[in-house]
Amino acid sequence: MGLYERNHPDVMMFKLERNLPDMGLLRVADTVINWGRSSSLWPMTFGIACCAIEMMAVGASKFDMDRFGAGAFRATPRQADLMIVAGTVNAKMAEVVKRLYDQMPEPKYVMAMGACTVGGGPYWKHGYNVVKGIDKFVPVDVHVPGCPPRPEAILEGIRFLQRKIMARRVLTRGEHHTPDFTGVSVSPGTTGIQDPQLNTAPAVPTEATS
Amino acid sequence: MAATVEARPPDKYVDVRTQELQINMGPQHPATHGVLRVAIWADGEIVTRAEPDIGYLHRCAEKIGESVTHIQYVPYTDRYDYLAAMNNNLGYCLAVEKLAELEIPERAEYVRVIVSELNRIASHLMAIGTYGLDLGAFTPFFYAFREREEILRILEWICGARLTYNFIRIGGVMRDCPEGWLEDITRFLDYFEPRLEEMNELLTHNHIFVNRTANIGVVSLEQAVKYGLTGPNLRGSGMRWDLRRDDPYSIYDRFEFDIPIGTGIKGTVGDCWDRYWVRILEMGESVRIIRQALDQIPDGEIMAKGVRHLAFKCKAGESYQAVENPRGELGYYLISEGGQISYRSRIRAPSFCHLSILEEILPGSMFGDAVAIIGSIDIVLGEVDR
Amino acid sequence: MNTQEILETLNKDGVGQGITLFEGPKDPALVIPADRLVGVCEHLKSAPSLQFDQCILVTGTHMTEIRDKKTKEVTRAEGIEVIYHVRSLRHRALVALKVHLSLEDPRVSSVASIWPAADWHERETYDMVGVVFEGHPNLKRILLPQDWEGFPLRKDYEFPKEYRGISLEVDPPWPQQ
Amino acid sequence: MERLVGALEGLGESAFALSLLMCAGVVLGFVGIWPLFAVWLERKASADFQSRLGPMYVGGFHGWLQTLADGIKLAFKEDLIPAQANRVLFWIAPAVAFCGAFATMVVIPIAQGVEIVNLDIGIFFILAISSVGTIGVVMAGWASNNKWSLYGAVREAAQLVSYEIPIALSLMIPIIAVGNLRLGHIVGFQCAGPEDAGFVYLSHHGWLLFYSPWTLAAGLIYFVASLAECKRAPFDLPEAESELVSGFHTEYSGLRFSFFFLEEYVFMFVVSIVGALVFLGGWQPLPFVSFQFDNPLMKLIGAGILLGKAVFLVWVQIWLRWTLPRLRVDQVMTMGYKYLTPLAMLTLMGMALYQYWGCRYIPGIL
Repeated sequence: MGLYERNHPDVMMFKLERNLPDMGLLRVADTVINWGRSSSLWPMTFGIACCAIEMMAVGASKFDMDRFGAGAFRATPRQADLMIVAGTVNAKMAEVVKRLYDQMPEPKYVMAMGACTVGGGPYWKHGYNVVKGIDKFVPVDVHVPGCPPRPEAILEGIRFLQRKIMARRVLTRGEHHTPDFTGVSVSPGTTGIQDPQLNTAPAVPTEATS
Repeated sequence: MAATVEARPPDKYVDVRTQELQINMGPQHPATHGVLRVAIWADGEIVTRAEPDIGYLHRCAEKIGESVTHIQYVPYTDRYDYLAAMNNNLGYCLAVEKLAELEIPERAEYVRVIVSELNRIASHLMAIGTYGLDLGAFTPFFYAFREREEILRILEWICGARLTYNFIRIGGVMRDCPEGWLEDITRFLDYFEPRLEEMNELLTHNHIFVNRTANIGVVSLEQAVKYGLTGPNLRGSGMRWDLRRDDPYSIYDRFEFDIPIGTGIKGTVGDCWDRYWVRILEMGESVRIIRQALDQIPDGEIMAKGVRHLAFKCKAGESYQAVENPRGELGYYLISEGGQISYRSRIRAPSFCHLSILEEILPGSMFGDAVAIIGSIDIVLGEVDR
Repeated sequence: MNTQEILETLNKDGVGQGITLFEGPKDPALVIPADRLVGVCEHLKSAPSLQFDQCILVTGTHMTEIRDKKTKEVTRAEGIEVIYHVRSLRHRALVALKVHLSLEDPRVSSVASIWPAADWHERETYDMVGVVFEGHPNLKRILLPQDWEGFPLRKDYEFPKEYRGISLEVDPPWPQQ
Repeated sequence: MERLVGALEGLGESAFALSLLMCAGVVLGFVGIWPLFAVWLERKASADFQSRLGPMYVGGFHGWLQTLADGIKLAFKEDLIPAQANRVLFWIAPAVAFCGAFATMVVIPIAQGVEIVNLDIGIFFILAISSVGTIGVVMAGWASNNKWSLYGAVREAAQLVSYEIPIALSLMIPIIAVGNLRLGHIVGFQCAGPEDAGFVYLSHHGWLLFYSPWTLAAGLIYFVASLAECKRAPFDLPEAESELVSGFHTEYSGLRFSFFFLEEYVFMFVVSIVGALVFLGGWQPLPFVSFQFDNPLMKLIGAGILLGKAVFLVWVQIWLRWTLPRLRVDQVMTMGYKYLTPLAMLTLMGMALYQYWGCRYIPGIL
């Protein structure tokens, strides 16, 4: 995107990451970090379609995602760890989803919730506008099928993601198969309102008063 | 207000030009109820201009409508207004049945009314719950969801799905009521009515809530009619118009119920509070309708005779059928040339029309009010974009 | 008040020239010449005996050519039909107005100034079928992105393969040979 | 701290520095541990109001380690700085905000005679330093180069400026009665008794909340204004989630965001403990009956009582947050300028006259 710098040099953490030898103490540190990450998956308040209602139901009284520490919905991508893509992503929305994904800080996880995000769902054939599966432009950690998935399925998806995080290596060297989607570009463009200021970089607030 | 001062030599004067702030609200924003995008031009906290931008959930509904058979299309209707899937099923099935000239058995009609009204309650609960959330009251949302889960349990019992039911089929309903289902609804209604009071105590008459909603986002009756508002939004502006009474479909003419309208109890007629209040009252009316339907429901078949689901064919013709969705007038305009597939299937989505009024009523309100107004017209983006 | 009576009222008021009654198997409609649409709509809205004050729906339909199977005669010419559903809340009446346009140059005057509700419906009709509404305040695509090509609800529409670098095709879940 | 310096006198010149470090360590340690509890409390309390369970699994018993997990996660999260942000301001804003909240802790007596600095301008110090946090918030909003953040920052500045007045005025009212700005003296006033008092005795004045109608009003004004000072609902406009995404910290991630998070909870604690000290009798458990808190064991118990009161007030704040809708920005201003400030002035005047016309000479009266 060019708007947001990745891996800024003063983030020493990411220099260290995955470069240290496989030592016992560091493995313990890995476990602690992974425990923290998996126990505190803050999802982003980001619903698209029908699945968003079930996502809200998971956060609500009966199912209560907060039990697993994943209930603190954050409105801004900067503070979220988990993007639950809940609903059909179409050509106009794909750009936004990709952008939101780029705005999230590492480590970030994506849950493709519902048949539409997994592979187009009911719109796979006649949906001229629907992106058939969000894994075409963002890496997906967990696919939760269903139309929409039951809340239990989402909870299972969260548990699955937690197990997946626990198996990762943070500091020590290990095998990683993270798909690289940095090359996939969704060119940002005007989708509705032809206003350059609204669609590209946010204006510098000081320019008016300087 | 973008008061531009003529350019002067910068060394002599301080440049005090002000500029409108352009804010892009959405598609990912907690208060847009989905993927609505509203471009807002604001002068400080005052909105001077707003332009809704939709289409982030466009899912080719009408193209699919003319590509798949009538029977296959019923599940798609669930997904347009996913908060009131039963009502959408009903609308589409009525439209097809009107073309196919089917006679629906009595029992099926009653089951249809019961499930649609239950779904209407669920939808209104969602509307008021998320409205509370928009205004910063978190807990009413959870209470609304708790009640809603009970309805979902009842609906799940009869059709197996929580959200997208595909229960009302062309020619009747999917299956007969399970044993104990009707009694359970009565139990739920007994449980639900006091809960409505609780909601009123917690949110409706809350002083802060009233201050945030009364006299805000006033839609005059003239504006409401001009912009094609229907449903609770039109009734909130003081028009006693309900398709269930004014253009009765199914068997709604057999029930006795009131049509609540906004009367400006807390402020002006047609403000956010009125629209909210109409929804609260409508839930009570739905409870009344369900109780009557439960009393009157006869035994009998649940599917019309002669409907061959694998090869269901419509007669040629075109028809417009509207039903009263929780959000307003949901219409299906079908053109059939005979055969299994519609030639054209057009959906009249209430939220689509409701959204267009934002451009008219948002300017002049404060930023917090803009959120309150968007919440009060209760849109579902699946239906707006189709 | 049914469609027949509305036509009679229009004739009585002297605006009924050229308007015919379409009587299909189900809902009837009034077929209005494209150039007279705005005048008729204004009358429908303002005349006290009519008062059609709410525009419910604007539909654009691509009508393909139909030939009689035996005689090979064209029974329905190819074109675009725009249907307006208008409601009178006072008289509890709903009427459908039809306008036939050519496929090559589908142009009709906008009724958004009469019924603001028609504004977005017309934009959608333009977006989906490609009907140009003359005099519309803000005629641009509403659901699809501004740079989308083609009008999806035309019967000859071909689905795009990709949009701005994102493939819109289906990946088959099975390994390809 | 003076006593600590005295105790460490053997170390010579480094005693002062060492005791400084130790005090800083105590404060920092508390500031680090308190939010762990407060956030957990908030999540569990909100879950309880909403008929949910809240965190249940992390750490076993009722998710008691939940906040620690959050902290670890935030610490090991990527630290994003938007490319067009003002890097320096963006970097120091959380620290400034955080300092404002936790520097106030130094003057707070936790038990009789146990405080880091017994400052003679105790309350003024708290009022002055706690406003520093606002600067951090405004800096954050400005530096983020995000319109939502800017909105949040401007709202925060407006709100804090307007609520500083009622909060300061409402704290002046008990001071009129006490005649001293030291927090320890204010508590001492509330448990002042006869010279020859035993372990339990009837205090002359009782809790300041019940000292006079004016102080009761002042207590309520203080509580409402302190809600606004901590950006808690119904005054949570600077970070109003449904309006401004996340307000001033929209662009903050990871550890920097957690500083704002800590600041909020520490500040909640500070206003609550100040409220408890000034209006609720500090470590005295009962309104009119006082105990001698002079030996170490009693001091420990007293500290527990004081903390209990503070936690209770924090809980009330949480309770209000999850019950009430949010005010609109102009209503917040109206509330501050049209109601709370005049009310606080009126109360101040009433208290002054009340003191002047003799009530202070009749000890033990309400």
